[in-house]
Amino acid sequence: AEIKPAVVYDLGGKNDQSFNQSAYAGADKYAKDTGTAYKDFELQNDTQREQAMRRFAKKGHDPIVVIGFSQAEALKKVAPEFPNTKFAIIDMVVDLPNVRSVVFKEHEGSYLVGLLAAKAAQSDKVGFVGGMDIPLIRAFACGYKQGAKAANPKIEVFENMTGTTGAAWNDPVKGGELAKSQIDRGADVVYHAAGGTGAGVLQAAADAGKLGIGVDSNQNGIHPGKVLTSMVKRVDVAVYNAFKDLADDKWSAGINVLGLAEDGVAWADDSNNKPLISDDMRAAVEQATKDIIAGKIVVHDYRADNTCPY
Amino acid sequence: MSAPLAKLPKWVDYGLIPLLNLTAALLVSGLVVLLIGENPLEAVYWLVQGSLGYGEGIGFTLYYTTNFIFTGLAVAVAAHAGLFNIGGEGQAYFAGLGVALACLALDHYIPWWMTFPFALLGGALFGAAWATIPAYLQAKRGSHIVITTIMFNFIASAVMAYLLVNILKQPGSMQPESRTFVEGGRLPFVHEVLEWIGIKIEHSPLNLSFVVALVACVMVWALIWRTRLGYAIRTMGTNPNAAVYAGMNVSKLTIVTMMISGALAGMLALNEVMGTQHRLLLDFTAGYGFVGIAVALMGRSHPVGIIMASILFGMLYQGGAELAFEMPKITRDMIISIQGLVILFAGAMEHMFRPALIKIFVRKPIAAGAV
Amino acid sequence: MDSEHANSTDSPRLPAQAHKAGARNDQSAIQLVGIEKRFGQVYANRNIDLTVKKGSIHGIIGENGAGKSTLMSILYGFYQADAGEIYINGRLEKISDSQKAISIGIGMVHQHFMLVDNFSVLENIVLGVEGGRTLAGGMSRARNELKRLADEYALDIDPDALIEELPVGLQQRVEILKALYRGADVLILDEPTGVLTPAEADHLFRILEQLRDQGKTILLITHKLREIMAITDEVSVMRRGEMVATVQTAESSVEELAELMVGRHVLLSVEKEPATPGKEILKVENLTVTDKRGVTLVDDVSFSVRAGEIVGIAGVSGNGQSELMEAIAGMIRASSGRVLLNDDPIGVTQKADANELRHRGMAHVPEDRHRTGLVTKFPATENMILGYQDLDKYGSGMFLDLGAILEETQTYMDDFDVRPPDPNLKVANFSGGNQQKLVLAREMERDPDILLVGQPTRGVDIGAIEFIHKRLIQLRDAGKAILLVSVELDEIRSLSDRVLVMFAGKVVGERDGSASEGELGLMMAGISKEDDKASQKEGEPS
Amino acid sequence: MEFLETFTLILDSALRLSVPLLLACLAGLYSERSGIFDIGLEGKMLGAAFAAGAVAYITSSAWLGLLAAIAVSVGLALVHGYASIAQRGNQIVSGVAINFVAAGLTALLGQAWFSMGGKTPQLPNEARFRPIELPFAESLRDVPIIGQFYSELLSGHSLLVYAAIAAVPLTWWILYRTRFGLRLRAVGENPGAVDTAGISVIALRYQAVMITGVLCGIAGSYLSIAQSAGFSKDMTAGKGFIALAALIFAKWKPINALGACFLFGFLDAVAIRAQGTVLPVIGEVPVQFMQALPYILTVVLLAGFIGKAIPPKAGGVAYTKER
Ligand SMILES: Nc1ncnc2c1ncn2[C@@H]1O[C@H](COP(=O)(O)OP(=O)(O)OP(=O)(O)O)[C@@H](O)[C@H]1O
Ligand SMILES: Nc1ncnc2c1ncn2[C@@H]1O[C@H](COP(=O)(O)OP(=O)(O)OP(=O)(O)O)[C@@H](O)[C@H]1O
Ligand SMILES: [Mg+2]
Ligand SMILES: [Mg+2]
Repeated sequence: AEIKPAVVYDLGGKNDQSFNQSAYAGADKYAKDTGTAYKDFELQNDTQREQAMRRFAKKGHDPIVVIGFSQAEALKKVAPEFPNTKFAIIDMVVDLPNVRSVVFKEHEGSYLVGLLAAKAAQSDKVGFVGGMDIPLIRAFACGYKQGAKAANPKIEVFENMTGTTGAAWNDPVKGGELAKSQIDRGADVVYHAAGGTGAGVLQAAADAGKLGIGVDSNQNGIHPGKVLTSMVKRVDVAVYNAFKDLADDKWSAGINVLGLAEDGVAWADDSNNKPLISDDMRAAVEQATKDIIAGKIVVHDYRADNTCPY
Repeated sequence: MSAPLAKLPKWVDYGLIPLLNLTAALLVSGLVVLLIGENPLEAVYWLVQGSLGYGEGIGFTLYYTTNFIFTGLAVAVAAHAGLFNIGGEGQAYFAGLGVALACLALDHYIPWWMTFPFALLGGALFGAAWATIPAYLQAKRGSHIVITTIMFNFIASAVMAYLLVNILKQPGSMQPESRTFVEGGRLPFVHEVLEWIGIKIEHSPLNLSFVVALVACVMVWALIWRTRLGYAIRTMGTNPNAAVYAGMNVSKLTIVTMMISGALAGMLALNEVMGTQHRLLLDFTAGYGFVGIAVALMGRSHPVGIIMASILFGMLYQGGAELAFEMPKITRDMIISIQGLVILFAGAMEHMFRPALIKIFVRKPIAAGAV
Repeated sequence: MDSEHANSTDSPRLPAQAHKAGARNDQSAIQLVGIEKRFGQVYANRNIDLTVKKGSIHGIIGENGAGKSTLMSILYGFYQADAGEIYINGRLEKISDSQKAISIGIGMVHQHFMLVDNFSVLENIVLGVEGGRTLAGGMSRARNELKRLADEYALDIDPDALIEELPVGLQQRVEILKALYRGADVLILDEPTGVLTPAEADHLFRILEQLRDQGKTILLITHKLREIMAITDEVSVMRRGEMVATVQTAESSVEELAELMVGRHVLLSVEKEPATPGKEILKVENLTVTDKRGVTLVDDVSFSVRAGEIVGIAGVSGNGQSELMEAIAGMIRASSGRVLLNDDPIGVTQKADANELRHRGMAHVPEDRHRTGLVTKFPATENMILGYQDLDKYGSGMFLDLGAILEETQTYMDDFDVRPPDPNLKVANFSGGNQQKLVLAREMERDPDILLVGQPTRGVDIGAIEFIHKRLIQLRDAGKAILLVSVELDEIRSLSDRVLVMFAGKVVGERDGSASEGELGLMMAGISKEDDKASQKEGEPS
Repeated sequence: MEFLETFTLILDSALRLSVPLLLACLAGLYSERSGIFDIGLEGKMLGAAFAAGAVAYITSSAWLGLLAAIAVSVGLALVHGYASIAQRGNQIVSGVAINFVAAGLTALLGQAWFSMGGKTPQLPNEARFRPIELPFAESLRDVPIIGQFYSELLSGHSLLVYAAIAAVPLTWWILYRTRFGLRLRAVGENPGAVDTAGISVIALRYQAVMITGVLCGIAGSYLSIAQSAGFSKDMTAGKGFIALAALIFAKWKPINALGACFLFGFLDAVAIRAQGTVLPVIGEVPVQFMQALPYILTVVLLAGFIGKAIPPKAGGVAYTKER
């Protein structure tokens, strides 16, 4: 059927080279594949969330995909007002009959890049720089640590969060300082889950001749040869599928959990990082993928109990 | 004052000059729109259409207006006393704590209209408290109030972040915000109120604090022009020597005025926290405190002028959001620039057009020095 | 010590000039012709002609606001005259800015020192004549030059001292050195002794005489007749923007100058009955006021004012009258002493609450209505309650009763014949005389036990003066006490039942209202009569 | 040894973090010393950072980026100058206005030109000021103590860092050893003295304001094309105000400014490194406290509890010949 989709990005904007950009890529791909036009909106402040959703709904847009956990409050208000409109939210669960909630097993993907990091590091030390200190980002960190320890039990993982407020997503200078500090302490690989702040992390790693690990989108190409890999979160797939499911009359509400098994998370493997991934590493990461999918390895989700045993 | 002292007709002083200053600001903004390759007239169309063209738009415009009335009044009251309160942002932020504490404590037990006076008081007290310290330092220790209020904006932001992250945050929540208030901690929206009496209008965040804002205007007007305190405030702001001569306690006046100013700024929290967001969240002040400076300058520190300037800025904010939908290249940052330009032309360069106007409207200059 | 010596200086930009020994010639150093300067509609200077002889000390006197400073600022290029010509050494000069004035050899010591407080003496001296992009060279040159000037004119000073740490007298010395360093040939001093102790003033005069003897021309502006008599060769008198006379000092007298300066020829006689003084309303005991720098402005003053009498305080302005009034009125803090109002002390040393004093029956007409007594941007109504804003009749609780205020303002304005009789008119739009009537109405209609009144008729036309004087007498006859401060001798004499004369912060004598102008004038100038032993002791420090 | 190394690294980080503060602080020093208050340092820095990021990206030249940054910043400074000097407007209001205009325009133009949410694209290395290895840094690295100090702390910063540090003695020299400096200090204290000495108050103040523009331009460039590899929205994040606080803290003196800025940079660096560290007795110091510390210290100073900060006497008021 004909659909009239719309996307509301989070504050980072659709060109954040990360999370939102991934959503944008999905919408764009759908538009190119099917010739369907879509509308999107970049927020400038919190009150606009509701406004944008309501506005799109009123104008008859369907489905409306909202990106980011911060949209939850607004969506909880707007979705009931438009029971016939289909909404999807990424990264958060909103339990309403016309809302599809898509969440990812970031810990699984982080496990894989942690494993790669530990194998690539010569110093037995790796680092992690998070954005805002929230359970979601802790889950990234915890999976990463578990993966790294699995590859090298002696490894030391430095972990820093950029801040406690939204500004932490957009502070490349501080990200760079944190990464530098970890590198100065001996870290050979630094993984970031910090949105715009990550640009500073990857830059610092590249400047120091060390390796960075990107997040959300495939960031391998930002500093080719200096980014070990990226923990790709297939937000694009989630957005694409939301559009496609409605068009194909296969829409379902409820919670979609996308992990390794569902291809929802992955490690980025492309020509930019080919030389960095040895055969041994490749074999290990592929084995780990299989084991996780098979349930042989259980990656701990920080959000389940708010603790990280690693 | 540095203004040339020649007297202009009242309508020129209070009507034409602000209008010219505003026009200058808008013209420069138009140039910026041209610079990014869009049509300024189309932008104006969407601005007006988006802010006044339909019910929800009007609701949003008035919701923003509410914020600006409060912060504009805050700057204006201080200005009448010759004080520049640049700390409305921090005072409002801290006042959010007062409003939220009242709502969090009471919302489960009593209806909103019983919570309301406590929230109002909480906001006013916390806002006033945050203004009191710079006021005290100015009055008693001679610290420049502009600098201290700037510093207090930053300190407020750190304090609030600490409280939200470490104390008020819901365990396990992603966002550093308080829990969402239930009915007993929410001011009704205007569309809800009208629904009770059978009128249906479109939804918007416009809530009862708009009425509070209008009442505040009347109260500020009465305070400034009808009370002994207001008289003393104006005397101090116009001629401090005369205030000393008249036996007014200048230190005390400074502190009291700043407390009133801070309390008014604190009402912003009523609109945002209890009226719209129904929870205390980071940075809910979103720069509205600073817009108050522009509003007070444009409105010449008079409540009527402030209401008009607030509506204008409300239109800019709402229309600007609409503009961003329709002309994606013109993001809402455009509005920030326009704001800056208005402050520049209506504030810092307010006398730019005076010499020319004097030539036009005053044939022979009347001397100021009535000896 | 003659002109050759002066010419041999190699200070910057010294114009080469020949002076005859003794430096008394008829050639003029400065000639002003038809100078006019208006600020708005106020003529600060009107058709001024002035000739100053080379190598002389020329005094200019005049009451406050007479236009002296303005005229000197024009000569120094700080202001531009609206009309008129300036000749320096016979040559027509257009003095477009101070740089130009300096370059033709004019130096000025301003009434308010133009020194940078946190700079050293040396830095102040070289400011503007640094002699190069960096300072080192110019500074050492200035240091040497300073030493030479110090030797030559006995102007010793530590070049590295900070200005703010120097006493005023030395600060002034820096100003003089600044001018000399720039090669000044004509030195203008604007009220140089206003801030000096008598000993410092004497020292200054010796320096000035020495400078004159070396061929410099000196223009000395002052209020103080004694100084004029002591040091000048010629005196010009200004009044209300105009130059009223120029006389040879030796051929004039203090009396004549006093009259030229303050006196109006139309003597306004006020009809009044002899006073019938009643009980003591105000008693001032040993009141002393010291300013921030520790200079004593009011020095151990004691007197009293009784019901039904007017006590006038005469004196050249700047002799402590203003501070005396402000201290009694609770506006500034006294450092010691006591003031009793109706036998109850008021806390003058704690800076009494002006409001409370009003409630206790003291009304105050301040000297400067614009600076203090009025809020000119407010309408008449709001000015009518200034200081009385808390009275019950002007409102209930926290609110003002605008109706009552309007009504009362209307009554007061009618009573005092304020024109236009529009209570809602902004005070700025009334003429000066009518503004003054507003202040007087506010203070007099309150039925005070005592009225402090400063300069009641400053800048007010003759009709209004008469009116104001009449009202003051009426108030006295109604049994009220009045303390009057005025620099107008006529006014003091025609109103007062008793006259106190202040000089250098002290009350140097008391006369009754019939004292002659000459006698008072002498006292005001700090010259006491032989028989006035008591006051002489107080008045003459040396 | 371990401690020394950590300490050196913290100092190194503090140095990098204090450089933009230092440049902005010195910028403010020139303006305020001339009697023009400037709370628009933030806006000028932000405008400059954007110009540097955008032009460096387009031209692939760091130097052109720097030049553009200076041009934009001087332009904004002249607006402030025109409002405060010629129009005799309120200097605070003018500064506020400039902060708004810069915040709005940089984000707006950034989005319009690069469509990256107000960011400029990531810069290639040749468009940035890259770290410079001082001579012998490598070979001296292993010399105990001095090697650490020289190779880690002193070496390996971008040109702008060295420029900022050099600006301190240079400013000191200008202020206290040149004619311009003498006049500058004088005009901020008593413009009447300058005017009666026959020097143009207006010209002096414009010159001062322009120097402020130049230094803010360098500060902004440092943020976007040296410290980071591109501009991002609201990149200054209050640094202009911290610089202002530092200026007050430094009592408007250049050498003190170095100290104050380094102190504030050091606090920041410690806050970054010591994240989550539990101190004995005090417990964990909240990061927010560390962030607010510069402002708190400044208020305490202003209140006269530690020393007294006396601003240039003529600051904040336009000069009028008429009384
Ligand atoms: N600044 C002003 N603005 C407007 N009108 C003014 C101003 N100053 C004076 N006027 C008007 O001009 C008239 C003349 O004022 P001016 O002070 O010259 O009068 P005057 O002749 O000196 O009167 P008086 O003798 O009472 O002092 C006044 O009636 C007043 O209304
Ligand atoms: N810049 C100015 N603007 C407006 N009016 C001025 C200005 N300067 C002086 N006047 C007015 O010009 C007149 C002459 O002032 P001036 O300062 O020359 O008097 P003065 O004789 O030096 O008085 P004083 O003895 O008090 O120093 C006064 O009425 C004064 O108010
Ligand atoms: Mg008159
Ligand atoms: Mg004078």
